[in-house]
Amino acid sequence: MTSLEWLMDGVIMLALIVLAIRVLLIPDLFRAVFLFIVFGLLMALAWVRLDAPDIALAEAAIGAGLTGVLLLDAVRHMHRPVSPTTQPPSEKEAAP
Amino acid sequence: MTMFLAYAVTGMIVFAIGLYGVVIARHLLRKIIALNIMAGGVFLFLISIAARNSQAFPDPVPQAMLLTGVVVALSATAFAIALARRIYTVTGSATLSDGER
Amino acid sequence: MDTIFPWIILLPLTGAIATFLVPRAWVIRTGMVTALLTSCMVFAAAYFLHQNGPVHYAVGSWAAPLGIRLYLDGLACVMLLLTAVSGIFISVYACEYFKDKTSGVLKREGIMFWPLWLFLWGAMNALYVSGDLFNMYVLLELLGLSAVGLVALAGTRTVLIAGMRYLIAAMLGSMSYLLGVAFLYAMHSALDTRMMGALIEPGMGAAIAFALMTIGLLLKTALFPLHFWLPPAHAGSSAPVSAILSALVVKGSFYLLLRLWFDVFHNVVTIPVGQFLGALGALAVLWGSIQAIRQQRLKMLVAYSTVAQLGYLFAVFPVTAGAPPTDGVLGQWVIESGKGTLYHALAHAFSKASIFLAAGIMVHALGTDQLSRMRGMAERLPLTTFAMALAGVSLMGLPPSGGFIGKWLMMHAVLGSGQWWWAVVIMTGSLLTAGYMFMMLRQAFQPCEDPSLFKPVPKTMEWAALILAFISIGIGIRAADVLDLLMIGSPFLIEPIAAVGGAL
Amino acid sequence: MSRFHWSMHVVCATAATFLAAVLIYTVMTLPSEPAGLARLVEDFMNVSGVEHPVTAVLLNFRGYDTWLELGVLLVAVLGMLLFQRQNDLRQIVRMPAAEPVLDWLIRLIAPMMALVSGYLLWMGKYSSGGAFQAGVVLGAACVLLWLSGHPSLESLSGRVFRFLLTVGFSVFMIAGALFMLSKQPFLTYPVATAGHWILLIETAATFSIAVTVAALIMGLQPTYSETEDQP
Repeated sequence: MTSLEWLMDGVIMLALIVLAIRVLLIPDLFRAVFLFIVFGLLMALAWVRLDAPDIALAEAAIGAGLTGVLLLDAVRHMHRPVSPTTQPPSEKEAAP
Repeated sequence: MTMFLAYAVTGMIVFAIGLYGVVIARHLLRKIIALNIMAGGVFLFLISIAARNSQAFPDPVPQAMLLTGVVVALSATAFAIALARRIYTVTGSATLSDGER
Repeated sequence: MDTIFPWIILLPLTGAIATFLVPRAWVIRTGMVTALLTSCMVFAAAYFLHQNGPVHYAVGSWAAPLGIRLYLDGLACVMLLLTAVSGIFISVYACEYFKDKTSGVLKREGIMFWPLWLFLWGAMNALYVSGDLFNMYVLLELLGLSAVGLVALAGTRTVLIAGMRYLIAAMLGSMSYLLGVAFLYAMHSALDTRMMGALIEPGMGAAIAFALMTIGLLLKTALFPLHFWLPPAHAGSSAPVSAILSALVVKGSFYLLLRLWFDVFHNVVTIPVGQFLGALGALAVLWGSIQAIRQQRLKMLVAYSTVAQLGYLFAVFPVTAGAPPTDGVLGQWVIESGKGTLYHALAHAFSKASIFLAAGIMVHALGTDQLSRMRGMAERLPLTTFAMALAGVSLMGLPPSGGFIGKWLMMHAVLGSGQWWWAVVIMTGSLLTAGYMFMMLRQAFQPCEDPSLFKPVPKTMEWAALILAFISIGIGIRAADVLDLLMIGSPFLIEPIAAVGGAL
Repeated sequence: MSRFHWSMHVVCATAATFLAAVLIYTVMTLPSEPAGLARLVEDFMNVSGVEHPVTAVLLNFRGYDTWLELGVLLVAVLGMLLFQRQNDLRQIVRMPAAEPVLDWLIRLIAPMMALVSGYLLWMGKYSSGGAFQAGVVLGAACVLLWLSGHPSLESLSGRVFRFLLTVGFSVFMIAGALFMLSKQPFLTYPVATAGHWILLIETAATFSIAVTVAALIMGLQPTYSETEDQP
């Protein structure tokens, strides 16, 4: 294991842990979902490092992509007041 | 300290963080995100098991388990998000308001 | 036998697809035909099992370490019969329950009920015969999702919140179980239960895997400290769904715990672990019964009664953990307590399903399940009250009911193996069960002031509840041959089981 | 963050770190050079009908798991339809027609994505790829078409939509049950034509995964009868 590889793995691992903590503690929900998508992509990168490319492809597509889209869509809709009038999503701070 | 061990340890830490997140979060979407992080931790551990032995190709059985696990976790998350949105539409609040558990 | 075996799983799942695809008018017919066919298949499997013993079935004809092995023995067969018999009567009940009172047309929930219920039934049947650890994880998830779908069927506020809480608990349980399976695979590179049982040796890894998998399954069985999600989910959902959840779904994860304890972790478990699980069971019995007595609504009372009755099932673990494999005498008590636990599960399933169906009839007739409003039910709804009384007899454990046989075997085993304190718990639990059962029946036998309150109720619903109650009494009378069926393939042996080897 | 008392945070944090420490210690004790099933899979590869080990394990050796997993996906869509009180996607509001540049781009990309999806499906036999990756790419194409105002899943009739949802699960089951007629255990493919059967099952699975993925996203969008939908 060359030191360069160790450096890269170290960065990925550290980023995964820090991102996991940040996602849970960040107050704004939108940013939390974006960070979660980045977390999913980093997870896919880690799997490529552990030589499982096809599973990494599936994880990136399903984990980061699809779950991220569903969460983003849910956050956007959950900001609206219950009766979906046409006014844009109110900027009131989402329940933390 | 082989690569497998490093990633397995990261997986365990991420699992614990996810579990902490599920208990602490009050907003339903945060609980769902925390559940996914927990699942990510378990899957990282599974993948590092597959990469342990250094033959020609990694052990395909944990990878197959993983792909099945990812799709099962996806469908559970999609189900939870649909239910959370239904709760938001019906009750107007995105938390399990009456009594938090 | 090999031709019948997979049809137990294929039929309900085919029926689930069919009820999802057919137009509205055909949903009930397709659902009922599937339910009947599945039950016939299960009875046929039981008959074949009785003829030529337990069956190992390799899916895709791949041997165990690589492929998935299914295994049918007495224990699995009894659970299959439990699901089939209560499933039939719950399905008959559901046909009437979801019909709109005025127009008689199937309500929206009625359409969605059938695919989810048949998926759940197929997942239960597959779970009982599964012999592969990861396969059990996928089936647990399938079971959990369809159960949560059924809970949230009515779409009201309480039901949705209860469903969400149940879903989060189920997902936490599945993740913890999956991590346990991952640890086991990391250590022994096998996923088959029998093979793992032979390979496993006590150590830190095995202990952690055991703890994770047990906590996951306890969360899904809703044992005492982890039962928070059960009462609102079981009480809030519609009557046939509560019957399905209380009688069938919680028993699935308990069955897995039993399988893991006897097949996989038999030489990893220690006496304190058994005592700990027994203590949790005892706390569940006492706390659940006390909570049940304090309830004002019938369905909440019955839901807390489920939490309590589940506690009894855990009496088998302290007896088993105490018995070293080589000791023949103690081994005999283990088999006795295993029989007791299974019989209690069987009797509880039928009587609890019957009471929840009766509670559904009460809500159907009176519009509410407040205990105080139950006045005069005995006069106006004689069949329903009779069903409740019979089911109460079985829950309390009065002879000759199935519940009595279960409690008798458990007491016999517990006293025989020298752990007398569990007997005290079983006795007080029965007393408390009698308490809330008579509390419920006393209300029903009050004189009725205003007969006009009671709306007419379809007869099939009342007969479905009554027949289930008769069955829970009947299995007490026909205990001998049910126990013979249970002991085929000797499921409760505790000496290390030889690796799968020759059977394939 | 959450309105819990700070002591709850501290308690949960210490519990989580203790759990992590225990798990890490256990991971340290795991054997680093285990047997693993890689060699066993290698021995049976020639019989499995595909070259790529993961696809072989997924669809042949442990095909039962993958079949049940398609069932789990189906129950997820069933749940979504139940909560949205719909039977299909016909009620979903179609997006307004996109401006010409996006419209032209989508006309170019959508067939490309279908091509990539077919490629991934075909490559599943030889290298990384397979039903799930192909299905997700095809599903993304459907969502893109819907977003840009083109007719997509919401133009399907209820029956066709529901049939497409269940086609993957049913084809897998029928193919598996077919061989039981010749006294073989469930899901046993004849060795000679195993590859073709797996390809057939994967194609059906790709379609139903694509429709499921698109339905999970589009199903939650506002519908025409949103106002009537209020409880």
